[in-house]
Amino acid sequence: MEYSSIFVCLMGMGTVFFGLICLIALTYLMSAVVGRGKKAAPAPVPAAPQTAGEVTPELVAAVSAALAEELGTDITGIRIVSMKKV
Amino acid sequence: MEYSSIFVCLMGMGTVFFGLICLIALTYLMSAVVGRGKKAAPAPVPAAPQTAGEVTPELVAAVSAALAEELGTDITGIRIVSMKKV
Amino acid sequence: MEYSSIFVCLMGMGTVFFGLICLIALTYLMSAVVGRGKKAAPAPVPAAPQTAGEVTPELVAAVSAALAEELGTDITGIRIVSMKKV
Amino acid sequence: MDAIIRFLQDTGFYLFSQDGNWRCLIMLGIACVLLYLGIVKKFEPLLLVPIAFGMLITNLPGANMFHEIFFAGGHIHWDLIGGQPVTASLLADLHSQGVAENVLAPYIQQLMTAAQTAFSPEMVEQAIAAVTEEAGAAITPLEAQLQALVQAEQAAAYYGMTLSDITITPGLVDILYLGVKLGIYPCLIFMGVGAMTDFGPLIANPKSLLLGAAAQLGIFITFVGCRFMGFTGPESSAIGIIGGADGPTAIFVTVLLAPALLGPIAVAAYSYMALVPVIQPPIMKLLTTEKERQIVMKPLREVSKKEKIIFPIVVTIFVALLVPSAAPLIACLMLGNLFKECGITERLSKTVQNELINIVTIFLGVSVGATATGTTFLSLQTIKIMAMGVVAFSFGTAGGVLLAKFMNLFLKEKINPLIGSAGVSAVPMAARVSQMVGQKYNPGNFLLMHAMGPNVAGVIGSAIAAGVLISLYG
Amino acid sequence: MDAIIRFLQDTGFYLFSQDGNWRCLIMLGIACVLLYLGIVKKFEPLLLVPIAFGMLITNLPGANMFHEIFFAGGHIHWDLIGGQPVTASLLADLHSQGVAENVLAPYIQQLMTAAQTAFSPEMVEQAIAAVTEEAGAAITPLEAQLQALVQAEQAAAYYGMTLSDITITPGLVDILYLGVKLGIYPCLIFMGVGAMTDFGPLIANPKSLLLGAAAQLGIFITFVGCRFMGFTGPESSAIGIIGGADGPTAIFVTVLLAPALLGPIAVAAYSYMALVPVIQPPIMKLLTTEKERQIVMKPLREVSKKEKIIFPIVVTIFVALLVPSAAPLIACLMLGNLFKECGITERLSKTVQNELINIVTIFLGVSVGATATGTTFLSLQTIKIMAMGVVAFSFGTAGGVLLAKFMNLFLKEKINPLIGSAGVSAVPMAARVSQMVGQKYNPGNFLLMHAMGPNVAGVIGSAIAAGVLISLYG
Amino acid sequence: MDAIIRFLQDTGFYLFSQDGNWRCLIMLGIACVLLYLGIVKKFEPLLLVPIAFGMLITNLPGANMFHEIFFAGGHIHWDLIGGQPVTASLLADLHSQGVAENVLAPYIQQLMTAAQTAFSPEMVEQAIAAVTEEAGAAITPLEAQLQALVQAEQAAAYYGMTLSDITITPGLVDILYLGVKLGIYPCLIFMGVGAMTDFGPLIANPKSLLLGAAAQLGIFITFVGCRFMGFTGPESSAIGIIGGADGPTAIFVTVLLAPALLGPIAVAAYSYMALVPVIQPPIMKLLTTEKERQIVMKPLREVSKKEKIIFPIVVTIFVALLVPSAAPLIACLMLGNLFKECGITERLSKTVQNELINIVTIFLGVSVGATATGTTFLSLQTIKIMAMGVVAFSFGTAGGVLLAKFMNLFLKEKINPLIGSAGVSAVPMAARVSQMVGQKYNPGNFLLMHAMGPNVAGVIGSAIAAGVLISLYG
Ligand code: NA
Ligand code: NA
Ligand code: NA
Repeated sequence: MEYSSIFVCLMGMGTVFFGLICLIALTYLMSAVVGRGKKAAPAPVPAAPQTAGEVTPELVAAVSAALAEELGTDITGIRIVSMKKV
Repeated sequence: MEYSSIFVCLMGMGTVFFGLICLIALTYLMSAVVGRGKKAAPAPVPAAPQTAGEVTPELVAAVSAALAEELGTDITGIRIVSMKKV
Repeated sequence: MEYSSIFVCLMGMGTVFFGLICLIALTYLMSAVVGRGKKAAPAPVPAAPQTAGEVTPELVAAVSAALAEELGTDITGIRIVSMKKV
Repeated sequence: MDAIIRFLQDTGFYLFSQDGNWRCLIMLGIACVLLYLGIVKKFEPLLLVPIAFGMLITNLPGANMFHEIFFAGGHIHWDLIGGQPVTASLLADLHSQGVAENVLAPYIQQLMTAAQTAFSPEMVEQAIAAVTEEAGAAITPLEAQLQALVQAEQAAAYYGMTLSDITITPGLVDILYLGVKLGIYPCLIFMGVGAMTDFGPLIANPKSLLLGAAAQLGIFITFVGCRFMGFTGPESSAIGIIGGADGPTAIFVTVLLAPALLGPIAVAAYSYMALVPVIQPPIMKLLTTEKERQIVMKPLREVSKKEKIIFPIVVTIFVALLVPSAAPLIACLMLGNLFKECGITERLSKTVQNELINIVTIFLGVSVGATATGTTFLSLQTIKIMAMGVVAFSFGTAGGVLLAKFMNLFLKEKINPLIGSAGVSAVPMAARVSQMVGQKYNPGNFLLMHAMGPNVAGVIGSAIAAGVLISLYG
Repeated sequence: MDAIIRFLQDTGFYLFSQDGNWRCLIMLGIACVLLYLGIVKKFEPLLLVPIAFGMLITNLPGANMFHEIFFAGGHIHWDLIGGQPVTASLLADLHSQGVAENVLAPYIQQLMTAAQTAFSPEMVEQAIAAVTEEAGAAITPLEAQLQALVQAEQAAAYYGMTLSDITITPGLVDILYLGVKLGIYPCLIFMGVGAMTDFGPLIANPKSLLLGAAAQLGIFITFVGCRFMGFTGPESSAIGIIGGADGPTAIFVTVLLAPALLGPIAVAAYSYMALVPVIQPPIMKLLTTEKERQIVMKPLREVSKKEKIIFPIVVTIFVALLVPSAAPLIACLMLGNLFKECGITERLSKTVQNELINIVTIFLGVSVGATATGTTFLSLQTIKIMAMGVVAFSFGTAGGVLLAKFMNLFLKEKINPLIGSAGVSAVPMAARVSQMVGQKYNPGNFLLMHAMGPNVAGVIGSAIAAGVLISLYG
Repeated sequence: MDAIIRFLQDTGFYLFSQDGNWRCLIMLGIACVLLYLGIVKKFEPLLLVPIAFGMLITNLPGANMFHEIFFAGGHIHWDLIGGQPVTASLLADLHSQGVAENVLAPYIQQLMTAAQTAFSPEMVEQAIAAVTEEAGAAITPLEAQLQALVQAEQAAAYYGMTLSDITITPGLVDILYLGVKLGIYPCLIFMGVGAMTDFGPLIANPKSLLLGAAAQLGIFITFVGCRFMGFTGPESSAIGIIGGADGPTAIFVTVLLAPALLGPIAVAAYSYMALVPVIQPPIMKLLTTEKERQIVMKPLREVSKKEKIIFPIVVTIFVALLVPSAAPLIACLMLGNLFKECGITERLSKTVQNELINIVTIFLGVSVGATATGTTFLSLQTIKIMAMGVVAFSFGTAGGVLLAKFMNLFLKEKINPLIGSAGVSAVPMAARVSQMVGQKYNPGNFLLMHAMGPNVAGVIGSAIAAGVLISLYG
């Protein structure tokens, strides 16, 4: 099937805009129905990467797991006495 | 092939019971041959988790991970200062 | 296709030796081009197998890697102040 | 302009308005309810979330992520998956094998259009009329169309033309579904389950196996019930196995015996497994006296490592010999357990109970959910299946409790009959229910470890029951 | 002696000297350059290293790790993969379907030898001559050979012989490529991406979606450009989608619409994604005033867990209904996100964003790279595609920035137009570029979170654009 | 009652009593011995446990988890896997391709029953008699049956009937075996091995490569021995490669050259790899003087990251060009190594050396084990293979040690000949043996790092040897 380039362009951008505008409406609607969170929170959670910087329990867990793995099974015990952010 | 419902029931429950009764016998036999452990140990090992007793690094890791999971991601920090076997 | 055993042997060992001798040359060549590291380092890094027990540098490296991964790339630094075997 | 209309007609919004697609809307609603149950009510979320999502995507008209025709008639049509065209003779063949008309209809329609273009609408009409006339009343319009198409195809072939260039692009779910169809996923999940299971309490107290056997009563009572409700033997078997309270076993059996019921059975199995804490306690209370519920059991002996290693091997050999059809399930369960217990294949055990089972769970869930299309799911059958599911769980529970009471007539060291209910499997939920109910009537009573015995025995029992049913109807 | 010569003729060193294989040398060079870019310059190494390695191994003559004929003519030839012999009639069939001669030639040559042995060289010559004569000038030598072979095969069959016992042992890459061909890998990668994505900033500021839409301009501008350069509609669509800056989307579309261009398009898509910090800043600066770049935006509101859970479901349903062809991509993206957000499928989310995506990335990378054989990659086309890739990224960037400026005409709370460029996706690189450029002109300005909105919106936008193109040309 | 008898006849217990199934009992014993060796004696447990378990389940009569017919005659019969019926003509075809009668017999028997029902027992008898008479003495009873069945099938087809509706439900192992048959698993395992291997010691001391070459002597000596014992060329090659002491290489070669020997060869390869500390030391002591064993070697230079990154690329290109048949193995090994060394694909490296290799190991082990059915495994061949395996390891060890001694004639810095034995690979066991023996004679001597060089060189050497053998006999 042959389409003119203009048609494909308009069709394409049109659908993209139409779709995303509808999604805007749906998102607002969803937030309204669900009940929005507080406005303008002081410290929004950063995006994709998991957070960074602090010595969180996940971090301790990860380090401990790495330790455990590295040391094999026959070792009797290692303890992370302290961990400081520098 | 058509079977009467009664037949299927009897056949099914029969085989299940026969099979598991045989397994009971086999298990007793196995335990007898292998040499049973001590009878009525004071502290039976808990189910799925692997071992128990010492504060191994794996344990610390597991505890920390459990903590992390339990506390969610928005927690600012928890540190296992020390962990004692009691 | 039938080949005489002698032929297969000579062909096989010949190719293996030819191939690996060429690889020796290529390796020397590569090292020369890339610029070799320091000669005769005092403590060569142990090979594949994990080893166990001591707080080796590999262990520290592994732990640090786990840390680095957990903290993301844009963080300036976390240091394991101490790690004790207990 | 034409293209815009065609584009609009391709959208799911337009397709909703098409004949029969209102069902999809209802199915979307059901999928959302299941998501709600899984996420908010925490009904076995690891499986119910993927299943519900699979149900959602399969019911979005036009998305075409699952094509029943690839698996029609019990075969896997590799050639179609590979991109070969759908021919009229294949469709006629499938039709004669009893494949449902709603699966074939869209392709027949497409071929019809192709035939009308290749010859002429009138000629095709005539051919259909001729076929109908010749066959008399004994032929449906669709059959007539199909026969006319086969003739048209042969005629086209005679002139060196091909009538059909209708190919089906396989969707994601089609490929994932292969693992269900070939029975791989349930086995791999069982491998992971095995690596997470401790048979220690069972080895310490082999009598538990009897309770695990009694709890299979639900399966066969349900089977009888289904037969009375008009289901066929294989269908009744698949529905009955819901009472085994083991998801993988239920799916394994259903794929073999009644693939058309896969959607509702999987939903029922996993929903009721999550509802165990609701279904079981009233039955347990009904069948036991307060005194029985307070029975304290002696702590179990410790089980040696050797016993734990030999046990899975013994069970595999014995069960696979007794009921060969159950071999794949039992073998995988026990292989996983062996990885765990033998102590030196730690890394295999870890992978099997984490990454492998997770990956397979997603694939299984999504593709099982995707079989629940509107036409198959929205029927009286589904309601019957949901109803029979409760029956299955209830009788299973009762069976376990009653046998425990019966055993107490003979045993010196009485069994707390509350652990009998754990025999339905639903590991470890049912064992926890025993513990919970027990503690309510005797706060110092710890039944959990004792209930784990019947609990894991129930898995073996269900596998044997599944094997018997497959061997009878497979 | 003979055997040694045959062995030597099997080595890649000898094969390099064969007709046309000098291209392989160049391809090895290109593969090494890509490895250099991936490893040293850190251009999307997770994908570029496997792709480059795939390119390397596919261009080692004689290694035979990828056989285009298994996938020739848009079909998957299961029978050949399973070890059935290549017949002359199959080759003739493929030829008539427009499969490139360089794919078929080696097998024709092998069959020719077989025919010459079975009959005699002279008889085969005669048959070819006869075919050529009959057809006149309208036939290429290869076609004549093919037709003669078909005749020879039929003659052999008549005497109960089989001409061909030429079977192809499938290589590693052939099998891995099945996942590309069937469209599985891009979907699974998107599942992992979804589990790593936070749609929070988008839910907090839904207007970002507009910027994500505008940035798809690059796709369609490029489409037009490619049409002018002589590419077909489907090819232009596949090239245009590079501008979507989403690797999996680009691969998904290309496999469906222009599989022959898979190699160059994948390389272009991932290379330019890595080059986003180079390509975007000049365009961003060109199109904005210094004052605009300094606009500070209000911090985003916090988004509740409920919203985050419902959002992926809403988007899946809506987008899949609007553009059904985009359903697999969107559904997988959102399923992954749902695993992450719903909080109780943590283990699925973890597996999906780690092991599953890693395994699939390796398989995808190696097999996509392996499609880049010398004959397909070393052509003017590839250069055109690389050029159009920059066009796509540039116009995408411009589209986003310009729409942000346009929106500022109406909005009270001005948007910093630098976040518009993030709409091309290339998550999270493009958002970081917005942050970086913004901070350069106003060091206290943190645009990252605001840019994440358009950034993830761009993924949805590209999927919709892809759906439109597939629906038009698929 | 009839049904009960049929059920009992389906049990494995009954089937044991059937003709030839006593072998299964012996095989179960062997499987248990292997499990014992794996679990208690720690013989390469990661592979031996799955292999032994595979052997166990394949020898449970009736479990039907592996069907040789799906892979009969070197083809993968997708249609049968997909559920198409087994026809007499297919069986006749397979028989003429030399597929073993014991593979075909059960299906012939089933078809026989079908034919006797469709026509009459007498007619079938007559047909068989006619076929036998016509052919004279030159036909076995099974061949006569087969030809009669083909005639019956054609006759049935003429009347529009189908004789056969015998379909085979694929078992778990059938599907897992596909990855072995297609050569995927060994490659993926090598990818993981590559990611666990450090080529540093080899780069620091490239002369080690010579020792890795010399240790391949065992392969070819064994090849010659096997030829003398009456094995065919391809079989001898597959057996010889046991001497390479690399499981994946051995399996890769065997699947290509002698799939019927897969079971015994895999068992031999992994058992002897575990026995390296037993086999090697006496040979090492025999061939060296006490003084030689005490030679201290200089510590190796440090190897730069750049060298480690470039090395796998160089080796891949060179080896794949020299011996293209070895390309898949070497390419995967080196790709894994590249993931590890290049430093920015850490997550791929981690997945490849953990989850991916673990999953593949299980699948490979179980399905390789499952090929060891009683009829194939319990034969003189297996004993010969086990015997030749020791020969292979011994001569490999000797080759490495002797070349090291020979090199010492020319080198100023003497090599400790104990590191030569490490050239057989069996990474890292053989290197540890060198270290252990060396330390016994000179407690301050650390040979481990020096032995790692020949050790990893042996992997490359074996791959080249495998390539040569495949190229000659493939
Ligand atoms: Na059960
Ligand atoms: Na995008
Ligand atoms: Na080796």
